[in-house]
Amino acid sequence: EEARRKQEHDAFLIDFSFSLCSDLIFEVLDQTIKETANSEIKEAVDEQADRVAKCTEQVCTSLMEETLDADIALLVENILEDELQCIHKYIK
Amino acid sequence: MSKDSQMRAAINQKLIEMGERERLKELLRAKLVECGWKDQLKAHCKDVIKEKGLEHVTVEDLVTEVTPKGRALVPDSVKKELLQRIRAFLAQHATL
Amino acid sequence: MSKDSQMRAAINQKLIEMGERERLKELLRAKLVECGWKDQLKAHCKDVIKEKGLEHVTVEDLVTEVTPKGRALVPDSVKKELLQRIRAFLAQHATL
Repeated sequence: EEARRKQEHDAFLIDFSFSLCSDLIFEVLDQTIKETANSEIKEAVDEQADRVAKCTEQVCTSLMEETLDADIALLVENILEDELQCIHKYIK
Repeated sequence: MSKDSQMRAAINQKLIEMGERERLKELLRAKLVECGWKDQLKAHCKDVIKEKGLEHVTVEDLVTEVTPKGRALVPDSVKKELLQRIRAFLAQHATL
Repeated sequence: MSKDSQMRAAINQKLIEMGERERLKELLRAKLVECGWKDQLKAHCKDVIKEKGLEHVTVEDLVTEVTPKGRALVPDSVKKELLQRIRAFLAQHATL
């Protein structure tokens, strides 16, 4: 009877060990997967926001430089033309 | 409650009381990092986000998408080690 | 094409499509007049011409000479306002 009980108990422990092992794996995996998914999405969102901010600044700078370059060229042309006209008037 | 369920409940209770359940979980977490599982999972998450586009993925979607692969990627050696540790604990505390 | 250049292209595309790029240039020009940038730059051009002599200055030379100062003279407040305006526009319109 005792041998039978021991055998039953051993079988129970083996079964219990397997099911506990499997429970723990699922529990830890589910939790880790959720945490990782959360942090990866957050990281991607932050990365995207950084990229938008950086590229917006770059677009702003290039728009400004483009406008300034065009305006400076125009200004210079006008000034030189005015100066030349002054000299022509003076010569006349 | 059957005798088996009673015993299960008692052992589970004891595992929690003795802090062994948390220790086992910690061991598993450490092993998952050590064997590269966590890095693989991160990489898989990144792939899914890239493939679907960030604006089309929620945390729930991502969890659903990566869980099957995440489970499949756990090495047998890690599972075996955990099982081993559980058995050793139960053997040590034979009165449980 | 890198992710950054794709993003810049998308922003520019949106600004052009909605006519905002031209409006921003106009806003910038108005601000530059308002803050005295144009007058300062004119004075600088005249100084350079005086210093080098009109006969020794071409349009290209003068542009090369005054451009760095022209860029440096733009007040930070104007730059900030322009950036702010682009950000607000993107927040309202773009799905980047």
